[in-house]
Amino acid sequence: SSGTSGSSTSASAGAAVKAGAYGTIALQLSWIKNIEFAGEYFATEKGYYTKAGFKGVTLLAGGGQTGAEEALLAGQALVGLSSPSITAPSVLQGAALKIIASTYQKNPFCLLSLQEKTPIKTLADLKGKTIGVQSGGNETIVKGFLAANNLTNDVKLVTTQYSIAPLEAGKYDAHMSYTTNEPLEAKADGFTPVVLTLADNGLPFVAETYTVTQDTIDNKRDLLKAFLVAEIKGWTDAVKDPEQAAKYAVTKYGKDQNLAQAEQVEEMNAQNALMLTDDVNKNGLMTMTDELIAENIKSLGLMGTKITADKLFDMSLIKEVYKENPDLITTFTIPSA
Amino acid sequence: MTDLRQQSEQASIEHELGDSVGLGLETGGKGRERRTLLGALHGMPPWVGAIIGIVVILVAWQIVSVTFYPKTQSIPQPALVGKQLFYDLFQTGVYWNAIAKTGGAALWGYLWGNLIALFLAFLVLVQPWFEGLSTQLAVVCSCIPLTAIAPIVTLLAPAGSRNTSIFLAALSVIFTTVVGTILGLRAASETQIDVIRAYGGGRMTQLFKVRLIAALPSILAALKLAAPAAFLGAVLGEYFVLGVDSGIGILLLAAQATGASVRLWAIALISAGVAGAAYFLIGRIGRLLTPWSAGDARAGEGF
Amino acid sequence: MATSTPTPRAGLRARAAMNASIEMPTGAGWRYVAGRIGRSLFTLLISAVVLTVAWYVALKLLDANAFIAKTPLDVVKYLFVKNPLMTMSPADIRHTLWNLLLVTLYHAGIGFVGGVVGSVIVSVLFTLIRPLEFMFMPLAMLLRTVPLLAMAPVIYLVLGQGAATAGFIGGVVVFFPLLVNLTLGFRSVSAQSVDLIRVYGGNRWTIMTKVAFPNALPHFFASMRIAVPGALTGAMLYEWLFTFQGLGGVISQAKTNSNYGQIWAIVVLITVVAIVFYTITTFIEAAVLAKWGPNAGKAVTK
Amino acid sequence: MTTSSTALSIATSDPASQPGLATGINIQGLTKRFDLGRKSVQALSEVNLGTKKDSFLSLLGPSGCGKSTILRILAGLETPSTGTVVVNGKSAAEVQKSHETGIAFQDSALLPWRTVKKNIQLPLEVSGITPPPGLVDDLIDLVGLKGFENAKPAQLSGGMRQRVSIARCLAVQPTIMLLDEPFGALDDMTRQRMNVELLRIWGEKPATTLMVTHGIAEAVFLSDVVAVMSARPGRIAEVVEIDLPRPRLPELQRTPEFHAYVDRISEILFGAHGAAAGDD
Amino acid sequence: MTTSSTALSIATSDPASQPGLATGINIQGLTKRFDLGRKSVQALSEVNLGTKKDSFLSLLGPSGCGKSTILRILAGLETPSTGTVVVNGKSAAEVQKSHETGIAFQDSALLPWRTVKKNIQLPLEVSGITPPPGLVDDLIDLVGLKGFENAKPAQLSGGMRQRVSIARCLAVQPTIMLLDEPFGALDDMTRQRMNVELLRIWGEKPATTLMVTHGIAEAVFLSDVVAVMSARPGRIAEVVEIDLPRPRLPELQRTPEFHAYVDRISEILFGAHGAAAGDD
Ligand SMILES: Nc1ncnc2c1ncn2[C@@H]1O[C@H](COP(=O)(O)OP(=O)(O)OP(=O)(O)O)[C@@H](O)[C@H]1O
Ligand SMILES: Nc1ncnc2c1ncn2[C@@H]1O[C@H](COP(=O)(O)OP(=O)(O)OP(=O)(O)O)[C@@H](O)[C@H]1O
Ligand SMILES: Cc1ncc(C[n+]2csc(CCO)c2C)c(N)n1
Ligand SMILES: [Mg+2]
Ligand SMILES: [Mg+2]
Repeated sequence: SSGTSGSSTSASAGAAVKAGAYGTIALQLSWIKNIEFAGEYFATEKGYYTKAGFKGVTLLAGGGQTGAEEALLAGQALVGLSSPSITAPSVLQGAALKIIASTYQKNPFCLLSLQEKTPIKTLADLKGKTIGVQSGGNETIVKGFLAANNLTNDVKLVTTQYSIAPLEAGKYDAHMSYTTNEPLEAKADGFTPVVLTLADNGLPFVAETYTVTQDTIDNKRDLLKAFLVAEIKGWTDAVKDPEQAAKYAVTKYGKDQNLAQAEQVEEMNAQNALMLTDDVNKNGLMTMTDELIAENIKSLGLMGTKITADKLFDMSLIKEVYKENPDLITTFTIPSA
Repeated sequence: MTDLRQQSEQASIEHELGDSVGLGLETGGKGRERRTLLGALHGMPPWVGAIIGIVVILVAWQIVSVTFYPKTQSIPQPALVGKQLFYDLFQTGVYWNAIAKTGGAALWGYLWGNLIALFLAFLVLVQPWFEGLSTQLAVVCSCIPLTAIAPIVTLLAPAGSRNTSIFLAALSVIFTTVVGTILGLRAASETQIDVIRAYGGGRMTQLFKVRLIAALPSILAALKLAAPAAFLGAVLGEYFVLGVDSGIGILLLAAQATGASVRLWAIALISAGVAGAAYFLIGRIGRLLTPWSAGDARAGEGF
Repeated sequence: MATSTPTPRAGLRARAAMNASIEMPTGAGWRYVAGRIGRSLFTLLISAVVLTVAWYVALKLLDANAFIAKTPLDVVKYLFVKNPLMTMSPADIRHTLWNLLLVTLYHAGIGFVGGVVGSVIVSVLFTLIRPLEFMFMPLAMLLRTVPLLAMAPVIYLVLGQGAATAGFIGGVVVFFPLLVNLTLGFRSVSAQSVDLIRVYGGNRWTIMTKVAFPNALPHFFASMRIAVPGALTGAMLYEWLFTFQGLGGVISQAKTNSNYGQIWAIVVLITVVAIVFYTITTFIEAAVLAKWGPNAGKAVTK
Repeated sequence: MTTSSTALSIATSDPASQPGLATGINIQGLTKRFDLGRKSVQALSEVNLGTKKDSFLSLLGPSGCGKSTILRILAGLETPSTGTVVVNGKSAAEVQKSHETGIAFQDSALLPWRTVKKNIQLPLEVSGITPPPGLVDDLIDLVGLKGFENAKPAQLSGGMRQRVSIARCLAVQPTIMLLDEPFGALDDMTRQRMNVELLRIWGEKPATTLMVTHGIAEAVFLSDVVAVMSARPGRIAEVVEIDLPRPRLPELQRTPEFHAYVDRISEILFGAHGAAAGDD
Repeated sequence: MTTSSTALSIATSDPASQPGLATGINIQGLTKRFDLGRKSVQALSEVNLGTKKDSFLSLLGPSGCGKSTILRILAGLETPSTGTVVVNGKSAAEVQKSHETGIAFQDSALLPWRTVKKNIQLPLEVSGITPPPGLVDDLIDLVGLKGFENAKPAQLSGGMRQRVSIARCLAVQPTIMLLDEPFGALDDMTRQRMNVELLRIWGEKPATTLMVTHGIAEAVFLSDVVAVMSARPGRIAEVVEIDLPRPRLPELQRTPEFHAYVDRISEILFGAHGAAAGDD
């Protein structure tokens, strides 16, 4: 029995908290406000944050170039949405950060190619090809992917931006993409997108992870748990109602970007495919199984980040949340890819 | 005694010669007829040239668009972009809001940057020894890697503030204005300064009565250059800020990420339009303020 | 009347006096140049101290997070002291940075040449054929006013990723300020000089070469001052947007790796290099203007 | 139309009806109005003047009467508001193209970055003329600037700069010379010497010459014709032919004929029976 | 030391030993060398000159002999290489500060962005002096530029610009006047009128004056003392006191005494029995 209405179950962790006791905290998003943060919009709109004891949760739009880790360390946000591929190197450099939950069970990365040009359906097709990769984080990821598949010396990487125009113009054969995103664009442009996901081809790792500082875990554990409760409720609503999710994004939170409703719905559906797995249905949204964590550590190793699970992940909070609020576990219909 | 001189004494200018706007318009043989093609070109009014230029650009754009990218709209046809531009501007309020927000940050950056720059330049004037220091500080401002420094500014500012945009806008203008101002403050001729010195005018009097005024054309040219730079700086800043939802940079980011190429071009043009408008506005103001140029009535008019 | 005319006789005005010429070298030439260089080095030193102190104080005052914001001392340590968190030795780090710098300088060189040559040609054309300016100034403006960030994919489509793009990006950064400054310089010729050339049958090109070029020299050098750091900025931008190479490319990499030590080291490196090149430009400027500028020959009064 | 009382044989104040007397300078119905935004200044009102080819004309008149303006129009630097201007049978534009004009402005208009020598060479470079060897050095010598060949204008006194500009005027060995108060900044001695030298050069290779001056004696000493202008808006008050023998030597200036001319012109310029009055 | 043959009563060429005759201008052992990077020019070699306070001194001499240099040093615009300069008991720096100097340069040095009126007001603004009402208009009237109050320098003829600069010089009602060929670009008539006016103003409110000129008659007509300089490197060849009664009217110029002075100075300047020879 999930809180579709969000009103019934009193789900706060353990003892009841006074309204607004946790004050206002800031959540650093990983991107500007679009459908990607539908759960947060629901949590705000339906009052899940307030019910959990917050005066409010400020959603800080992220951008292209400044990371959530930095915002956490600089004290601008208490929780940040990021990815292990970025958090792990920070931890290795001495930042005391931990991942406490993960929205996406699979990373959204894929290599997009075009049926009309040079379709890349299998790993074997990649040999001798050129991939356009955005500089920075994605470069590390692709290199990890190539390493995972022993393709490091068989593929050429060139720098590109998010735009798939160079791909469509045949400047390179494959474009580093989000499954939620660029393939839809290619289709809109009249091409037949061919997708090779990284998660299913040797580089599984999670994304849209909740990152916090060790200090917060140590000193504000209850707050974090209350926060996770609200997030879970929000995302549960969002997953079930892509139309409403998109409406929030288009008309309210992302209204300054002139988003398109249909496009956002489509993205929400694609996003659902990344969030919902059998494990999630069993353990709850945002959880990570030990196997998944191990896979992540292995993938990170391939990306050149040698780190151990206990240094990066701390799933104890979300586990406690579900233990204390078993009714938060919802069984979703898993979309077929 | 009715000699010839006498009349010269009485004669005054027809239509009464007062403050003169637009000096030397009729001088320098500009009106000379030339029957060459170039002569014809020179004869035409500026706005005809501007229109020809715009038409040439639009035609070239259209040709490139339809011959090379007919399908993908990577370089969308001008008409489509125009339509989008019109729609975005007049059917939604989003873009005006974005222009206002980014423009506001740009304006603050422009003000701060130029204040700092003018301060640095005037230090040189007060104490020539400062020139090395001032210009080197300005060089640092111009070449410090933005991708490295901008996130730091973001993190030092309160979340959700536009300080990074303001900062980058300021950084983008400091150097040009410092160089332009220092160049300008040297524009006064020695004899002009001599007049002030001879009457006991100190550095400050020289500055305000001569140097500053003689420097105006150069300073204004720098301020003109700085205007689009500030706007672009503010747009770039929006790629680094946290907790900011609106702005031209945010729109660009969104359009890029969603592959909305027509819209991307429309926003780019809006951005160019705003920056260009700032450029021309400052340029106009400059022309009004300095109808003369570096000490010569006809200078600045070219040849 | 003043014009009453006494007969010229050999008088005070001995021809010898008129033949007296400017006295020649006092042998201070080299000392003068050395003095100038010495003074520049001194200001460089002062600037370095001021900047370092300002950097340090700013970080302390703003209470910046030590993980992200590195102090001058951190940078020195990064470059010279072995860090257990880093796999590379300080010597390797320095070597890597040096090689990256060379790449960036190469890209900056391309952009510099592209921008300077382009703007000189265009400003000359604009000055000689005024209507061209009205026609194409908007286009030139557009280059400067469209966010390069937005147009990067298009630039990639049209120019690819090689030297052409490096030249273009660097060029765009450098081009516009140069264009405006040079055009201003060409325009601010004195009317009398223009008249003079006209009377002798000179055309616009003659005016350009005989008057406008020398007259624009100060503006040209002011533009150079802008172009030199501008080319570096352009190169960094190019590397960031179009390649994984050079200091600009490695910054994104360093950011994903949270390698803030490297980022700050690059900031320092680029800054130092820019100031050095800038200073060299001012030397050349001083030397050329002393010989050719409109103030050429002005007395050095002490 | 103002005419002098004596018949004119090498100049005319009515070139339209006496084209034979306007083979050198030929100014017909010339007016000039300067537009200054909304306002305007009438600098010249109906100037008519002709001289024979290769004659030496001086223009005298009160400050601001438009002397420099006429000279600039002849040089093609200013366009007439109405009227036509022809010199040696050529329009101002043709004159410019033929590289035959020498000009000296009221201010020296030297290029500050060029040395004395290079400044004098400028017209040669512009016209693409290769000067006879030694010409430039001779000119430097002539104006008494030997030793200053490589000095820059900023290193010269006012008079020295003016002398450079005179040398520059002579460098192209012009057939048309336009001189705007060329000797204004010179001391009497130098001025006298320059006058004599100018006459010598002009005698060797005559040129249709217009000189603006405010020295009456100088005008009489040098000229074939002196045109006296009335105050702004300028017009020709009277044209006086100077019928004194050539070559003229300094001694000439002490003859009664010379003085008669000086007195007559002074009278036109300053006298009570304003010739200008008859013009309205 | 060069001395004139007649005894001097208001001027001296040896101010060091005759300080009483140097209460106005007092120039002792003045030399000036211009350094130009590696080269140098000796412009003045040992100038000694003194005049009494409120006397009118004219400086005559060949072009380039250093007249303007002396004037600029007196105005504090150039520093002496050696020697000292005192005017009215004050050093050049003090003179500048006391806002009592009027100066007119060889070129008019107007600020192109200021109107005629504003240019004339400039020294007043600089000195912070509030002029008596009507003063500036009177000055404009004086130099014959009524109607041009609001014209910019570029709209004026050469002579008109020079007249503006003279009006500007008089605006502060100076006690020290430094005039560098102020009437060089003027026609004779205007020049004559300006001379008379200058004398009138100077008579009403005397000022220690140094005028550089190349008009001998002008110098004699205006001055108490005429100092003649020899060619570069400049020094004072002779000091001549002009003992003619004041107020001086134009008629004076037709008296034999006047002509005698003109002749005498001409002789010093151009004559064979070079006084300069005795100087070396
Ligand atoms: N460029 C200009 N713009 C406006 N008015 C001008 C311009 N040039 C000259 N004038 C006006 O035209 C008139 C004649 O000027 P011009 O220079 O020809 O006089 P001039 O006879 O040479 O005088 P001077 O002997 O003082 O040099 C003057 O009243 C002047 O104000
Ligand atoms: N700024 C300067 N730099 C170098 N040399 C200079 C400078 N000013 C003047 N001189 C030199 O000093 C000498 C005297 O110059 P000054 O201007 O005093 O002459 P002047 O007597 O006023 O001549 P004129 O009557 O021609 O104006 C000249 O030989 C000149 O070359
Ligand atoms: C390969 C790749 N594509 C796009 C983005 C940028 N991005 C981040 S979130 C988002 C919108 C998806 O809802 C986009 C486009 C990226 N970082 N990597
Ligand atoms: Mg004139
Ligand atoms: Mg002088």
